[in-house]
Amino acid sequence: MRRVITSGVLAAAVMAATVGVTHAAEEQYFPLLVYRTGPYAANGAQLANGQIDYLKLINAKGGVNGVMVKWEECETEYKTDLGVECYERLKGNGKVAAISPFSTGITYALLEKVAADQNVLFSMGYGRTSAADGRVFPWVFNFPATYWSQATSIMKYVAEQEGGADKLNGKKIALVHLDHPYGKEPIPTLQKLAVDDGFELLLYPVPPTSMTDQKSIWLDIRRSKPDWILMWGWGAMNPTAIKEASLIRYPMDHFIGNWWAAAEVDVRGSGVPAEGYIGANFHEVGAKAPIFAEIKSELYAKGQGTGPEAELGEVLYNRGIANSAFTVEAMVTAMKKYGNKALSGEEIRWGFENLDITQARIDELGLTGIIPPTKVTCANHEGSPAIKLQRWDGKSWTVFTDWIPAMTDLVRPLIEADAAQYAKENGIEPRSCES
Amino acid sequence: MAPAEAAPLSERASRARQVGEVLLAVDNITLRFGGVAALTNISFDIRQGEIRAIIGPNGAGKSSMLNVINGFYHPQEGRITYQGKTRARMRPHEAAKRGIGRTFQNIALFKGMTTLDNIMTGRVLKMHAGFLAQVVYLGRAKQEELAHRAAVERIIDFLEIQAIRNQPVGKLPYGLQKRVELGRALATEPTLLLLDEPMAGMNLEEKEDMCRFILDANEEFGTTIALIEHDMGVVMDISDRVVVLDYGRKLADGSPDVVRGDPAVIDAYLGVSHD
Amino acid sequence: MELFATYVLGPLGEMADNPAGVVETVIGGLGNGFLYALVAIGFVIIFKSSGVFNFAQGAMVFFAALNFAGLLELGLPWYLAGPLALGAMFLFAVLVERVALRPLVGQSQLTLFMATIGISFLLQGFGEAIWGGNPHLLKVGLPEDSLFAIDYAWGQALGLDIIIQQSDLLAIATGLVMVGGLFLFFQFSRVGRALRAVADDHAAAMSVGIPLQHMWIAVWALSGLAAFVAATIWGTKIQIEPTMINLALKALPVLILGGLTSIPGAVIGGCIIGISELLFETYWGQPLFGGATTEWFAYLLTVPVLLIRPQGLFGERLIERV
Amino acid sequence: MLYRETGVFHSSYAADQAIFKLPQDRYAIAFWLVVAAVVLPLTVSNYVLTDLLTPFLIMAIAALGLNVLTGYCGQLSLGTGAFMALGGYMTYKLVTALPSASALIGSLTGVELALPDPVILGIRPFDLWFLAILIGAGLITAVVGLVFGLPSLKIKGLYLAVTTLAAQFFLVWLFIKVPWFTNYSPAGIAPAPPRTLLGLQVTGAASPPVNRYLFVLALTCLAALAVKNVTRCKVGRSWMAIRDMDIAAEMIGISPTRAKLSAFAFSSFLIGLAGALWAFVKINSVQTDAYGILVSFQVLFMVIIGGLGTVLGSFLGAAFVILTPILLNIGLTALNPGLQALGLPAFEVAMIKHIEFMIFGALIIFFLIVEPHGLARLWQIAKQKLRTWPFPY
Repeated sequence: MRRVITSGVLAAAVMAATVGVTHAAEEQYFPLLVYRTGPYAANGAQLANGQIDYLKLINAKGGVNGVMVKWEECETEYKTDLGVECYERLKGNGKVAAISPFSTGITYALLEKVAADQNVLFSMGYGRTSAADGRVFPWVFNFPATYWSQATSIMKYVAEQEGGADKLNGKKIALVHLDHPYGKEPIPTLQKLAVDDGFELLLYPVPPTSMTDQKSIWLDIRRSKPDWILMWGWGAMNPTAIKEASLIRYPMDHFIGNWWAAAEVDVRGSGVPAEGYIGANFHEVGAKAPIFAEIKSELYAKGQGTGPEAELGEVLYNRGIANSAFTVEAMVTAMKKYGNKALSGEEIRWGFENLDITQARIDELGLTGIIPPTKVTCANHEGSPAIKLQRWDGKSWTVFTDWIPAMTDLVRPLIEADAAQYAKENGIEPRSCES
Repeated sequence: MAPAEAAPLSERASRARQVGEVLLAVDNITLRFGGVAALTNISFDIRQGEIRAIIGPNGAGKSSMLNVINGFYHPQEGRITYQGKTRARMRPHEAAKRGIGRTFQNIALFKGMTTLDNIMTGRVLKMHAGFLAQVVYLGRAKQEELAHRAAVERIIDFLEIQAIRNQPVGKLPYGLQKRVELGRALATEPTLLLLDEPMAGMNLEEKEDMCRFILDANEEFGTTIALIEHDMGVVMDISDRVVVLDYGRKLADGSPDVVRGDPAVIDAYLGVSHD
Repeated sequence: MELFATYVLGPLGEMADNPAGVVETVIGGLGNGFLYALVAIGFVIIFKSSGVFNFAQGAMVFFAALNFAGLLELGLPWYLAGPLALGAMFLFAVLVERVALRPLVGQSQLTLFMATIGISFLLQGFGEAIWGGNPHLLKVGLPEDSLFAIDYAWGQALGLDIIIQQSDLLAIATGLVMVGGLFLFFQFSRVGRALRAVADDHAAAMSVGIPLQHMWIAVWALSGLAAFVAATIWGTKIQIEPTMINLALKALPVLILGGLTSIPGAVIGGCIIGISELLFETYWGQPLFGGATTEWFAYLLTVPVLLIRPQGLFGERLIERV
Repeated sequence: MLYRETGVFHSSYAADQAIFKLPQDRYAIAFWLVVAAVVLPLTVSNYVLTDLLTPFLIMAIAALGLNVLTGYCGQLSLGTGAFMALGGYMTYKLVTALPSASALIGSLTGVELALPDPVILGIRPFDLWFLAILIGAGLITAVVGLVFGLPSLKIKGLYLAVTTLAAQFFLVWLFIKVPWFTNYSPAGIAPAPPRTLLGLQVTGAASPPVNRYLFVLALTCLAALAVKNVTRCKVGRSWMAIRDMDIAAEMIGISPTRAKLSAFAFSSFLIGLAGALWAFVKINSVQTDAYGILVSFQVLFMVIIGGLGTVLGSFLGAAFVILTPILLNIGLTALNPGLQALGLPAFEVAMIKHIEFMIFGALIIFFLIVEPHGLARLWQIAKQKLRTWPFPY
């Protein structure tokens, strides 16, 4: 009966309730689309726990400039129709801060809805890549990096290992991906790189309905012997792939997961050591940042933590924190213009669009290493994309590279072209960002 | 339509009727299932307007014979000539289209439907409205429904089943179900009606009713009838000619009196019959 | 001609060039096939005796695996956790008979089929409510690594550079043992013979004094055992999470191909599907059709087979009567 | 005595063959139509409109479609999800390829005509192009459904159900694999472009919930009427005859080929329509994720729980299957403040989901036991009781 009913929600609700009594002011509302059941639960639960713990901490410290936050969870099971239903159910329950569905499929379904409802959709490093073009997608933000940018960063590392981009000619690079909007996003970019650099791109789709059945893929990989394997996987697909790779003795240091395919749960779930497996990330791993001391003392010491304390500092937990922290910073930014109150969607959007988080500010927040310095503009909702790589040593992740910037000059035109086509199909007049 | 008078069967037997040309002839039919021969070298004919009985002990191949006639089984050998045309294989619904109607030994009604709908279903071949007209239930579809409803109501009156018109047939007593099944077969306005034990399991009164309906159908609608029946009394009374099958072979063929007197029939059939 | 070259000669040439690859694929497919068959056997046991098309078999595998894994996580040794999980399946069998089947006696096959889908939902929810929605690992120390033939004398002798997964060998061995065991059970045990009698004719079996309700509990318990075995073997390969139930959908074409009433048929159907879908995916699907053809190949394969034999390869012949 | 035929005489076959024979029935249906079309849109919240009522109505269309096939014609299908997906994708392809009637004429003749499009009382009566698109997509689905229905001529019952799974998995695979279906979108997701009908915006996120709801309500009523009409005519009777006893049906002249294939086609048409609405009205994008095997099972549930071979059953079943989980979820969540007030632990979202699964499964078994012939039969029994009330019979 492990953690059947944790006290998390209870504590949160009680806290929200008591806070509500003392401060009559309106709260900022976080509708959390989470998935704690189903094949993606291992990943989804950690994300949700990180998000909620950060919000709890904000409230414990007196809110955002005195404005309390409240939140509600709704279970999406990573399914699009349930995600849409959750969004509709929650959106009217308060002044919405931002929506983060953690699913590219749901993100796509909500693109127009959030614009119509004037809510911010914050798809942090996932979702529709071309939403980075803020002229066509004013309500969507996908910093710190889109999938296309991430793919180019990973390929930069691969090229470097091979001794330069010119050495990629004739190499074989495999992409093992979830056969789902999420997994298909990076394909056009990789195809373009394949043409530019002359490598052969092998695609291995894993159907979401049977993602634990990958035997044929890995038998084929054994035969085709790709020099590198990239993985765009999620949920139960990741552990299966890592295990199958180890069964065919694929060299793990040539196997790179994107930042949704490189968490502790993924490797632990595989049941194999997987030493050397590489993953992308945009933040540090481990409970090192000062914020963790606060989370432990303010929440877990008082029995108000959301998830198991042992998972603090794990990749997806930290990413949950980053998601909440970015949103809260957008609130802080907006409050500078609109005053310290619960903000409307339009005001939050302004906050997101004028976000400029410096290293100094990050250190001040105690979030060192958890969020990268980020500057968003009206036209560019992706910031300055870059990734770090981390390596699994059999027990834990260690980041081993510095920032690897994306090939923005290659990606940005693709983004603008795709966004322009979308605008044309849907009759959207792109707004001007010259002012 | 006035219900027919219930006259004693013996009187009926001697009625004068128009028996015409050969309507259907089977020649040397052989039907095998795997290695087992169900019918061997059977030949007989059915004339326009007559009531033809097929009798024989259980397993004699009577139902198989009907199944061959209406295309459900395809015999390995032999020919069937119907309305002057020798036909190749055909599917039962094609046979129905050409005027061969049928009832079944074990009632084969559409159990989920009412009496009315069951008999209306018999009119399917006569309806020609397009699918779209039926979707909107206007124009030809509606007119057709109403016109055929009137025709079906006449059959309902004829069979005296007005009271059960709107009842699902699954819950009706056995005798009534048989009657509805006859109604459904009559609704197709068959030229040749094949009745497979129409009176099996009925009591005397029900049998008399059923006989009356069969004779009336024969007389009033001019329907040629081929029937399988175990009740010798009924067979001898209402049929014009009788063919006797045993173990898939033809034993005798002729008028009731001739068949009754045939020693082979007496030996093989009447003598050992449990009736 | 060009099409022929691409879609027939190309893949066949590929196979001829690398026969070891074909062997490897066939062995892998055989392993998959036995995994499917382990689930399909559970279906057959129930269908043969009671005519219920038990869709919940996949959920039963999931439930058994969850219980087993959960008990292990609580720190129980496998020799306690295993029997307890198996006991849970027996208890489940009794409950199914009492709560769902007995009131539904005599209903149409479709109604019973739907009821088993209800049971499937119930089991999934119940299992996860007890053990949590997170994926679990079921590690009982069964072999799960891969063997490289070339590491062994026989592999070198044959010049075979192939991988054989131990879990595949385990699945094959377990499948064979199960078929043998079930054969002995149905042939020689009192309950087994009674079950065969029930399968042949319910009414006749009752008239000679076989209590039908006990028999139904017995078949469900037996298929619970089959589910437990399948769960243990599957658990060495994959995480325990609800996608497992989808994988069990693969057991449906296996069953249909084998004919719903034959246990050896289920195994042979499993082998045919396991091998053919993996070969197709490897030599046609992946290179020519963009992959993931295992999603549908098994189902599409059943169509031509059924068109030729509507009762499946080993099913009892259906005769239309009037 | 509250509900009775006594005193109602039908003097023509037309009156006797009407859908609602009794005045009480006619009043009741008029009442419900007024409630659905006027009262609900004026009173309930947007959430109820868009996420409870609209999906319920869309799924009722799908259930009607499957009921034609399974309930009336007796052919079991587990491919509903895929045919819904086909409807969705085809609608997307058609709206993007043929944005308007004049564009179609333009591409055919080379001369783009400006068709008359007057505005009367804020409504553009000639703005029916989207309806034409939906019908077109439905017809394509019908043709594909007919092709996948071909095995039914030889294969029966559960065996047929498994072959329809081939349609389910193959079609969904196809939509993922062939980028043409999504106009080469990088993620393989097609958006649902905003479209109008009669000048009112009925799809797209910016369309008012009331518009979307009334649009779906109108289509659902038309679909129900069409099914009711067809099933009281020749085609419907031949379906039922095939269902009840295919051999006998064949021997009275019904061609099983035509009956089964027409059922597959008509059923697929309605299912395709439902799929198009699901994408364009409910989830606002076309993606395979929303049309999985689970949807096929859901629709089959609706038909069986609601009642095979009844129009009312399709509605009751859809309401049960669509609304129960959401209401359970909301209800269990709403219990939390109360639980906390009592000092009890609240339900986690995951726990609520598990309980939702359990209760839903249990309810299915419960309803099957209480009334294997579906909720519509319960209503019939209730009517029978009302007819004889206050006497037991």
